[in-house]
Parts: sequence; C-alpha cells; structure tokens
Amino acid sequence: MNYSWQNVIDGNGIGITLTGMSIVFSGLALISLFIIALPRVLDWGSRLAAGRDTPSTAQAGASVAMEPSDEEIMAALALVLHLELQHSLGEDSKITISRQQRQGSIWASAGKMRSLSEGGSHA
Amino acid sequence: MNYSWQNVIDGNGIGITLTGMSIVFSGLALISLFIIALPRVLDWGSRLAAGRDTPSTAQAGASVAMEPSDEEIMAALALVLHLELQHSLGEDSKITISRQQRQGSIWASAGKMRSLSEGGSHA
Amino acid sequence: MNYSWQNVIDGNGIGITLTGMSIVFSGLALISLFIIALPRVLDWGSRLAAGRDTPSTAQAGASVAMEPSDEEIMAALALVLHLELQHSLGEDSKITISRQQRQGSIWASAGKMRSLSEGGSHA
Amino acid sequence: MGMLYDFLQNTGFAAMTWGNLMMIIIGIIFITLAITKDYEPLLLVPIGFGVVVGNIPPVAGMALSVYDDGSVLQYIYFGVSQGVFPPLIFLGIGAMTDFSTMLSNPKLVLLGAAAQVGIFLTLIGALFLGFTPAEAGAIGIIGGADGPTAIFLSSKLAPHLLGSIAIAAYSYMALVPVIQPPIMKLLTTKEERLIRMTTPRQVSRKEKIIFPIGAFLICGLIAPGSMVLIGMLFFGNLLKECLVTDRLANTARNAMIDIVTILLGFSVGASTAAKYFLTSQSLLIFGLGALSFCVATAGGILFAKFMNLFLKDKINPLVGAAGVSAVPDSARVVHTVGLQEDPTNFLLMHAMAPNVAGVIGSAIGAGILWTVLAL
Amino acid sequence: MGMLYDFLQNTGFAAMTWGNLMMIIIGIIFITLAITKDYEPLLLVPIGFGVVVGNIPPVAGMALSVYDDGSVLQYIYFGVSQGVFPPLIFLGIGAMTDFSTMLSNPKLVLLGAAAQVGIFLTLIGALFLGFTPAEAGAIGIIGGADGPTAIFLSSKLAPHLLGSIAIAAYSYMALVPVIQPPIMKLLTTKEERLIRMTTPRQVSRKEKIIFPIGAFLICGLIAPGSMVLIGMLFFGNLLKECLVTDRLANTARNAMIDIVTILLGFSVGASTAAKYFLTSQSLLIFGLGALSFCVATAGGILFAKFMNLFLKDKINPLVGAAGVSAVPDSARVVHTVGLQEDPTNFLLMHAMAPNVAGVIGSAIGAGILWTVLAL
Amino acid sequence: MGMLYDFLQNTGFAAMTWGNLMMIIIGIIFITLAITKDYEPLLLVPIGFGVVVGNIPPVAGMALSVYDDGSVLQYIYFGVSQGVFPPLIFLGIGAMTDFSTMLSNPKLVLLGAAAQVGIFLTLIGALFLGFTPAEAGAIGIIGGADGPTAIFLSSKLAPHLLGSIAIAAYSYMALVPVIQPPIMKLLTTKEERLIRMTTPRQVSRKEKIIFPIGAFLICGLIAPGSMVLIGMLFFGNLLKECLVTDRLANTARNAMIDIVTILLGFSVGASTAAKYFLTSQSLLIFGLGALSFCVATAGGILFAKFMNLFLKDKINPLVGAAGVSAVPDSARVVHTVGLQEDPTNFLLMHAMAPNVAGVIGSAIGAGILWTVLAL
Ligand code: NA
Ligand code: NA
Ligand code: NA
Repeated sequence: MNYSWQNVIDGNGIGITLTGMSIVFSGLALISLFIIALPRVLDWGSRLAAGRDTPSTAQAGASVAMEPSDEEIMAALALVLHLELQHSLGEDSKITISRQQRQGSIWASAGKMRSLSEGGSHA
Repeated sequence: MNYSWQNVIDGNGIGITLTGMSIVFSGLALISLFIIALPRVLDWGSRLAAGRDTPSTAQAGASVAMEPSDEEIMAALALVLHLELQHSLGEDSKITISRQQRQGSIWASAGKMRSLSEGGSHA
Repeated sequence: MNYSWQNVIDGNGIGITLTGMSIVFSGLALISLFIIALPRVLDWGSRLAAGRDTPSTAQAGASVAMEPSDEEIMAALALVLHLELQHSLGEDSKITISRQQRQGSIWASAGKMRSLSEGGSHA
Repeated sequence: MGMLYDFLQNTGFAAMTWGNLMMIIIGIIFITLAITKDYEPLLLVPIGFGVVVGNIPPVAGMALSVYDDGSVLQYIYFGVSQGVFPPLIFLGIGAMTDFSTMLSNPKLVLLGAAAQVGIFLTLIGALFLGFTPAEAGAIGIIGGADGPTAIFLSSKLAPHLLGSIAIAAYSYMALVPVIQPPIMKLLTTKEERLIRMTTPRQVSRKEKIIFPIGAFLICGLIAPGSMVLIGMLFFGNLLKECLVTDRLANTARNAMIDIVTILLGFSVGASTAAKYFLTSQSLLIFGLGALSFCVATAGGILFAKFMNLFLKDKINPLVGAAGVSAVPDSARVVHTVGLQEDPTNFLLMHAMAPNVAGVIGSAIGAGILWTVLAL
Repeated sequence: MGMLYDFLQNTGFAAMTWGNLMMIIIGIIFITLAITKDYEPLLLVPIGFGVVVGNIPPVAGMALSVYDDGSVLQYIYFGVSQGVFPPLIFLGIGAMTDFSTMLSNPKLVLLGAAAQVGIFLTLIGALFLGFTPAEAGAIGIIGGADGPTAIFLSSKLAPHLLGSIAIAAYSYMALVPVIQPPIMKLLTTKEERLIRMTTPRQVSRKEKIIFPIGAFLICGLIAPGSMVLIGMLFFGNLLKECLVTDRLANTARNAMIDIVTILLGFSVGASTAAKYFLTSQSLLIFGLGALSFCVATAGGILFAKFMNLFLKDKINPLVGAAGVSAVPDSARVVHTVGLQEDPTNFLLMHAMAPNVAGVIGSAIGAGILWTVLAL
Repeated sequence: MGMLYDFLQNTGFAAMTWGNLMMIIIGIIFITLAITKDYEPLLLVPIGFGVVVGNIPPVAGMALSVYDDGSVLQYIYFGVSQGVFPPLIFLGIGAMTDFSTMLSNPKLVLLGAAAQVGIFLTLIGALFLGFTPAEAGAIGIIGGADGPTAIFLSSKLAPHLLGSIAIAAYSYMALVPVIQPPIMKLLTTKEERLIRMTTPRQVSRKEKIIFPIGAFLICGLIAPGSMVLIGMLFFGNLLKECLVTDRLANTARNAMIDIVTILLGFSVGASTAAKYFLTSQSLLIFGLGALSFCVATAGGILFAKFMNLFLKDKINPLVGAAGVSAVPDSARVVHTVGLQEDPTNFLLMHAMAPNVAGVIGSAIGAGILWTVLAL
C-alpha cells in the first residue's frame, strides 16, 4: 500500500465527506424539527377537536407537564443511586426486568378458553 | 380481462366447487363422527379394563359429567364479565398469561443439579 | 449383504477402534488431568497474589471446603426426596425453573430508562 | 457538489410516486386502526409498518426490497414466499387452542364446513372475472378467513398475488365485527336469535390427547395437501394437551409464534410496493374478498337453519356465522349479537366450536385447491 | 364427478400402504410411551407425531414430504440434513449443564471414555454385517447414546440412514431404564453395589468458568472434527457459568433449545416414510443399536472394576454404567439400582460425573469417526 | 498404528500456528475482560469464545470453519455475511429503547449528527492509507460506534474485512470508558463541565407512537440505504410504544435478540482465523478505529460548544461526547465525568438524547456510504 493524498482525491474522499455530513445533518435536523413540531400539531389538533373552548386549560396542562412530578424525581434519584451502587456491588446487582406476557387479538380468546376449561375440575 | 361464464366453465369452477365442498364436508363429518365415537370407545375400553363389574357407576359418572360444576359455572360467569369489562376498559385490561417453564426429560436432571449446586454456599 | 470378517479387515475396523479408543481416552485423560491441576494452579496463583504470607489459612480453607455444609446436605436430601416423590406423583410434580431475565451491557441502560419513564405518571 | 446532487437524485423524495404515497398512507391507516380500534393489532401493526417500509422508493442497483435478490428483506420474505411461516404459526395456534368446545359439540363441527362455501363461490366469481384457475383458487381462500392458510395457498398457487390476497384476508378479518352483524340479523328471525343451547358435556383429558392424532389422520388422509398446515396445528395441540411437553408448547405459543408473526407481518407488508400492488387485479381481489366473507357468513347461518329442520335440540343459527373462522373475532361477534337480544344468553362457548372447526375446514379446502389446481 | 373421482384417487386412503400403516402405529406407540411412561417426552412426542405425518401417503407431483424439493418440511429438515440443529441443541444443553460433579471427581471422567467402546465395537459389528465404513461409523455412534451427536455424524457420513439411526438412538435412550439394570446386576457383586463413595470436594466459581475454555481447547485440538459440537456445548456452559451473560444462557436453554427441539424431532420423525425406513438395513441398525447400548454399559462397569484394582478409594462400579451418557437417565438408573441395595447410598451426584463425561467422550468419538471416514 | 499416526497428523496440535495461538490468547483476553471488567459481556463473551473456536486449526478436506462451504459455522455465519442479523438486532434494540429523552430535547439531536464526523474523517484516513473506496467506507463506519451498523455495512462493501471491522468496533465500544474521558477533559473547561441543563419536558404517549413512523419516513426518504436498519429500529420501537403489541415487543427484546446476539457474536468471532485476520490491514484498521472514536468524541463535544454560541440555555458540552452512540456506555461516561465535577449534576438523561440520535445518525451514514460506494 502506498500512503498518499492522491488516494484521497482519487477516491473522492472530500466529496463523500461533505455529502455525507450534509445528509446526516439534514436528516437529524429534519427529525429535530419534526419533534419540535409534533406536540404543537397534536395540541392544535386536540384543541380543534375540543371545539376551541378550552385553550387555557390545555396550555396550563402543557406548562404543568414541563415540571417533573415528585414521583419522577424520586425515580430519577433511585436510578442514579442504582447506577452508583452497581459500581460497588458489581455483577450480582444487575437489574432484572421481569417478562410480561400479553395475549392479544387472534389468540387472546383461545387463551381465555384454555384457562377457563383447564381451571375446571375434570380430567 | 373479459368477464364471462365461459371462464367459469373452462376453469371447471362448478366441478371444483362440488368436489371441494364434498371433501370439506366429508372431512369435518368424519371428525364429527370420530368425536362422537371417542368417549364411547374410551368408556367401553375402561369398562372392559374394570372387568365389567361396575357399569352402573361408570354411566352415573358420565351423566354427572354432563352437568357443569359450580366451579365451572363461576368460571364461565367470570369469563363473560371479563369480556364485558374489556369493552369498557379498553386495551389495558388485556389478560396476561404468565409463562410457566417446565424442564423435562433429558435436561431435567441437569436443571436439578444446577439448582442444587448453585444453592450452595461456595463461590 | 454378505456377513464376513473380511469386511471388518477391509474397512480397517480394528485400526479405527484402536485409534478411536486411544484418542477418546487421551482426550478425557487430559481433561481429567486439567481438572486435577486447575484448583492447584488457581490456589498457587492466589497465594502468589497474597504475597505468600498466609499459606496456612488458604490450606485450611481448602480442607474446610472438602466437607459439605449443612445447607448442602439439606439440599442433597431434598433432591433425593424430590426424585423419589416424582416416581409416585407422576408428571404433575415436575420441577419448574422460573425464568430470570437479566438485561446487560448495551441494552441495560435502555431498559432502565424505559422502566424509569414508564413508571412516571404521564400518558 | 456533483456527488451531493447525484445522491439527492437517489433519495426517496426524488423517486416518490403517488402510488407510494397512497400506500404509505394506507400503512399508517392500518397502524392507526390497530391502535385505536384494537383491530388485530398483532398483525396490522407489523403489516402496516411493513407497508410503509416497502413503499420507500428503492434505489436502482441496490438490493433493498423484498423483490431484490440477496436483500435482507428478501431473506426474511423467504419464509412467506416458500410457505414456511404459515405452518409455524399454525403450530403456535395449535399450542394455544382448546378444542374441548368442539369435542363437546360434535354436530356444530358441520357449521365450520358449511362456511367454506365462501371459498368456492369466490373461486367461481374470480374465474368469471377472468382470473386463471390457480389465481382464482388463491383468491377464493380469502373466504377461509384465515391469514396463514391464505398466505400458504397463495405462495403455492399465485405468488404474484400473495401481497394483495394476504392484505385482503387480514383486512377483512379485522373488519369481521363490522361485516358480520348486518348479515346475521338479515338472515335470522328474532326467535331464532333467542334460542338457548344446552350446556355442553365435559371432555376428558384422554379425549383431548387422542383427538389431535385422530383428527390429523382423517384430514391428512382425505386431503393430503392440507397435511403440513393441519399437521402443525394438531402437533401444537398435542404438545399442549399431553401435559408432558409443556415447555415445548409454551415456547411454541410464545417466543416462536411471536418471532414468526413479526417477520411474516412485516415482510408481507413490505411486499406491497405500489408498483406491484396498485393494480386493477388488487381492486378486484378486494371486491371478491368482501364478497367471500359475506357468502361464508351466510353459508354458516343458513346451514344452521337447515340443520334445525332435523334436530330436536335447536342450534341458535347465529352460531353458524362463527364457522368462517377468523378466530376468535367471529365467535365474539356471535356472542355480542346474541347478548343484544337476550343479555343472559351466552353463546361464546358454543360459537367456539364452529370457529375452530372453520380453521380445519379452510385448511382442508386449501389442501384440495392446491391438489386440484397445482397438478 | 370425474374430478371428485380423480381427487379421491389422490387421497391418502387410496395410496396407503401396509408400511405406512405400520409406521403410523409405531408413531402412535412412541407418543403413547412418552405420555404414559414419561420416556423422553420432549423428544418422543415430536418424533412420534412426525412419524405419523411423514407416513401420510404423498400425492405425486406435490412438494409435501421432507424428500420433495421446495417443500416446507424439507426446509425444516434442512437443519437436520446439514447438521445445524445438533450443535444448537448442544448450546442449550451446555447452558443447562453443571459440570461441577465432574470437576470434583476427575478420576470418574475416565469411565465416560470407557463406555465409548460401545461405539467402536458396534462399528466392527456393522462392518461385519456388510455396511460400508462410513455407514458403519454412523451406526456405531448410536452407542454414544447421545441423540444430537448421532444425528450430526449421520448427516455427515450416511445421510440415507439418518432416520433409522436417529430413531434407534432416541428409542434406546428412552429405554435405558429397561436395558441397563440387568447388565449392571450381572456384572457386579452385591458387595460392589454397596460401595459408598467419598463426598466430592466443592468447586469454585473460577474453576467453573475456566473449565469450559480449557476443556474445549483439549477436545478441539485433539479431535478437530468434534469442534462444532463440543464448541457449542462449552460455549453454552461458559454463558451459564460466567454469570455476566445470564440472559443469553437463559434464552439458549429455553426458547432456543425448545424451538430447535420441536423442529428437529418433528422433521426427523417425518423423514421415516415407510418407503425409505422399512428396510432390512433399518432392522440391522436397530439390532446393532441394542448391542451398542449393552456393550457401552458393560464397558463402563468393567472399567470401573479395573480402576478399583489400583485405587484406595474404591469406585462403586454401578457408576460406570452412567458413562454411556443418555443424560440424565443413565445416572438416574445408577441411583435407583444403588438404592435397591442400600436405601441410604445416594449415587446420583457421583453418577453425573461419568454421565456428562460420556457426552464429551462420544462427541470426541464422533469427531474422530468423521475425520477418519470422511477423508 | 499407521492410522493413529495419520490421525495425529490431523490433530490441531500438529497444525497449530503461532498466529492461531495468538488469536486464542486474544479470545481468552476478551472473555476475561468481559467477565472481570464487565466490558460489554453480552458481545465479548460470544465473540471471545468464537475467536477461540475459529482458531482451532482446521483439517484439510473437512467442512468446519465459517469459510468452508456447507459447514455448520458457515450456515450460522450466513446471517452475518448477508447482513441479516444486524437488522434483527436493531429490531430488538428498538423494542427496548425509550426515545422520550430525545423527544424532549430536540436540539440535542444535532450532537448525534456532529459525532458522525468520525465516520467520514476515518474514511479519508483509510483512503490515504491506500484502502479502496469501498473498504475505506466500511472502515470509516467503525467511527459510528455501533456494532450492528458496522457489520451490516461491511457485509455489503467489504466482506473480506468484516471480521477485523467488527472486532475493532466492539473492542473500542467496550473501551469507551477508557477512551473518552481524557478527550472530554481536554476539550472542555471546568466551567463548561459544571453547566446544569434544564429539566426536559414530559412526552405524551401519542408523540411516542407517532415519532417512530415520522422519523422512519424522514430517514428512509433522505437515505434509502438506511431503510432496513432504521426501519427495523423504528418498527421495534413502534411495537413497544403502541402498547397493543406488547407480546411481540417482549419477544423481540428478549428471545429474538438473544438468539441473534449469540449466533452473531459467536460466528463473527469464529471468522477471525489467524490466516485471514492477522494481516497488516487488520493492524491499520485497529489504528484507524481508535482514531475514529477519538474524532467522533471530539466532534460531538466541539459542536456542543459551537451550539452554545447561539443558545441561551447552554448545553453542557460533555453531553456532546454521547453523540458517538455506543449506547449506553458513552452516556454513562458523560454522567460519570459530570459527577466528578459536581456530584449533584445528573447528566445521564440529557446524554441519552444524543446517544440514541447517534445510532440514527450512524445508520444514516451507513446508508449514504452504501449508496455512494456500492453503485
Ligand atoms: Na375458515
Ligand atoms: Na456417550
Ligand atoms: Na453513531
């Protein structure tokens, strides 16, 4: 292999970099704008649906939502505490997320049927 | 595409329909007969095994089995109640069937060994 | 098919058997030696790490470890009892090993984030 | 900057067609209906998102879509195009289905046969409209109201229509609570809807264990083409009922069916690129699909009324509507319509019998069509 | 009505052979034994149902059986025919096996080597009966008493005998509680059966973690042909023992092994269509298989007696019978036979050491046979 | 005894090279670091054991390694070599990721874009060193700090470098807690590291549900090459957030991702046979990889400082370092470094926003490179 800037020019490295970074920034900037617009559009939609008679409470609700509840502050503190403890206690203190099953749609009723009949006293 | 009954005749649509419905009905009728015969054959088999000395109790048992137990009536009512509530409460009231694991055969003992040795006090 | 010892000679049956049994024995003998050596090497390594000043306690610990704790004797008895009961009680007494989930590494924090934010009071 | 310009020529914005846009909106509607109306969310959410993904315009020369050789989506779609996923889903369904309602109501099994008339009349309709016999068979199976069966048969008889047929089948299955009630009310009198049925007998464990083996032999021998679907259904059921293989049954009805459902739904959705999907054929297929669900519902109800001519213990003809399968939605619809007439008449357990029989019936129908039309 | 007649010609009833009927009955017997006697239900139920499905007579021209290109069953059987499923099962077994009994009883490991004599003497027997060397090697591995190993080696050396060898291996593994006790009693005296063994030492976590890596290197280097099987076994064990990858170990020993077990058992069963299975070769294979289990059992017991000539702490020679693998049934048999002589002599923990060593031994044996016979 | 001699010639001991030995030691070091230091154990344990297995010397003529046609390891490696496993892992990651930190911090999303400069500067470096454009693109993606993305792009652009690139990517991801802090301290002042950020607003369920669909459309349309990775990521996230498909989301983030992780890690490791891996190219790739992580970290931090020139609510520039992805380790590193300056300044939630944005950013980057370099 020969090291040379000519390779970079031949491979159009600068063009790829400029194109690439432009597109990456455009993509994430669009997502950013989408995220900024989303609650406003939803808010506008729900106010439209509510007949425009309660805009003040909707806004009040929005501003209330800006401050975290006590519950969430507690949760955040608990998380931080947890992360700290993890360092000192090591592997055995890893969290365990319990598996929750949810039977939906097509199979839900079959599941119910089953639990019903198996709960019976026969056989 | 041209719409015409000639297509149906050319495609033998009537023949397929008659053949198909005959076979479907035959299949499910045979299953139906099989289901009807099954408890009688089993009953006859178990009476044969019991030496034919207790036919009356076997029949009594069968007739008793025709009526649902209180337990099952309760279960049925609970099911109906549950299904009704589901409509009003929406998605969050879906049932959750808990996952039960069963270690069998080949691996069962390995599992036991494991739980035994891991339950010990060493490392 | 013709039955004959010539087939065995042609197929080099004796050679394969001798080779095979030699290698199988060598492999498991090496594993056996490895297992025998392993605790000694580990012990020697940890004594080296501890600065060779506490060899007596290390050996004492090793000899203590040779005898099972009460806890483990109980566990062994429970296992035997369990295995015996299994014969008499049949299929329904099979053990159930509960499924434990552990979220690690890459995804661990994502999991924590999730449980944190879903635990909150909002939507 | 020439490269940037070239790249922008290759973005989806540049290549977007009205068809793609329309399909993306359809995909979003599927997701919305699934979430807000709870219509079959386990299928409509994956399919809907797949439709959105499949309608991002492709870049010429890159292997992206299910139709490009060597693309990731094609590998996933392989399970659909070769018919491997549907039997695996049937395995899981078998492991979660309780056939005891059917075992205690053997005569109701015939209602599950009657509703399959929807399959065959739709086939005649499709032939009339100019589809080839193989295509007509694949379209007819929409009337079976059973997604995996429809995908399986389409993959064998008319792979080019698979997307339309699968989407039509799942759409109408989701719409069962909308489609069936008017037909049920039209074809029954108030007296009929008030009929109370006798409490079914209980079923022993032995019957439940022997049933899947015996029923499989009957179906497999009478219609070998249904062997794989029916075999997996009853294999899953045996794993469940025999009690000694609980861990296998649990995995079959949880991790396994979930994985297959995700991959099947997503890749079926992704196969609906506007270019292949938005054709006049798809429109005809959707029309025939609606017809097939109506015919199947009517078939079940009318056959129940016909059976009542000979029976002492009358059948509530509403129960016939559950013969279309669409498990368990059509049984729930029967239950709900029954409750509207008499709030103490619980038809759900009775409706489950033709409901699961309808699954078997349409799988047999698919086996027959495959045998007759593929040879 | 010509079509109906044609169709009926294609039903299974018309094409049924006596062989198919016999195989279906065998399949039902497998299921019955699994359910009523609890003989290896996780394997015999899927295999048994697979045998029933595989013996529904096929329809000429339709891709249904594992032998028809492009059929669903063939795609599933692919994992068997290419030897992919057995290593995945070993991964799960590794993730559920505790090697600490072996780590604390290193001398008992040799019993797991001695029992492999069953493999090689059976190979000689098979050669004598006229099988080719590759076939003889695949048949010999039945003596390893390990299903996945037998399937893996057969898929490499003698794919046409895979069905017979797999069924023989699993049948005799299920029958271990019947086969082994008479041999054990014949070859040991009452005094020997009463020997109490010393309590094994405890094993540290570090040893458990280092063991799978070291043992894999020994096996992989001495018999590279065993690399995949042994590699997966010890990989699974490392996932279990290292404690930082619990979630992977859990999935490997639950969802993953269950899915593979279902697909492997069912498709192995489905490969036993009478036409391919009911041959005089299958009969000879079953005979040789029975022989191999007996020889392996005797090998383990006699080698234990031989070792006792040199040992101060005597080995209870019953424990040698556990060297055949068939985990954990043969260890349980040892335990039970031991209890018959002395109800307070618990041999289970001691028997687990040669039992798991036997798994390693037969995988090494398979690797050797593959190397010697495939080149 | 000739056969024994021949066999011994084929053992690994005989064919062992210094390269193999070195790789085996590297594999054991990976496992040791994963267990003792808890560095990405879910990936380093499988990869490490795979490295050990892949460096057992092969036997000429036997299909054992990932490079031998028809071997079991090759079938498993197929999911890597065809790029199928990475999107499935993204599906699971989507089903366990909460994007609400990002939804409540939209401006921080740009930091996830800035850090991708590591990808493109590394590409320039690789071109300079003489790699072909396609190879350079695959090497550059190491700077994305995202294992599945790196494997996906390498499989498309430079399959022969896949092993080195994957190992480099995962190694440096594991070393993030070592690599990033010095750079973070070098490029920020104490005052900057003490900046407290405002509490983010809460996010509604509706936003969480609409976000994955909208964000997918943006990414898919602007960079269609990222369609599969990003599509699966947001598909998984929709399954999680829509609440009606919980069972699918649970399986995607448990059984499914575990199975794929085991197979991916093990087979990537097994592809590093010394013969293919120990090349001067690999050495250069490791050098460029280290560079790319440093550049990416610096890019994120410096862009945060640049944004602060215009913002009233200042960003703590440490948070920029989380833009490299390496979820969630780099966010944890930010949190830890922040706590060192002020034990009451919790940056974790803020750092998660650029962290997940970085995943999206590098997937877009991969899509662009694939489009530009593969056509
Ligand atoms: Na149906
Ligand atoms: Na063995
Ligand atoms: Na990134």
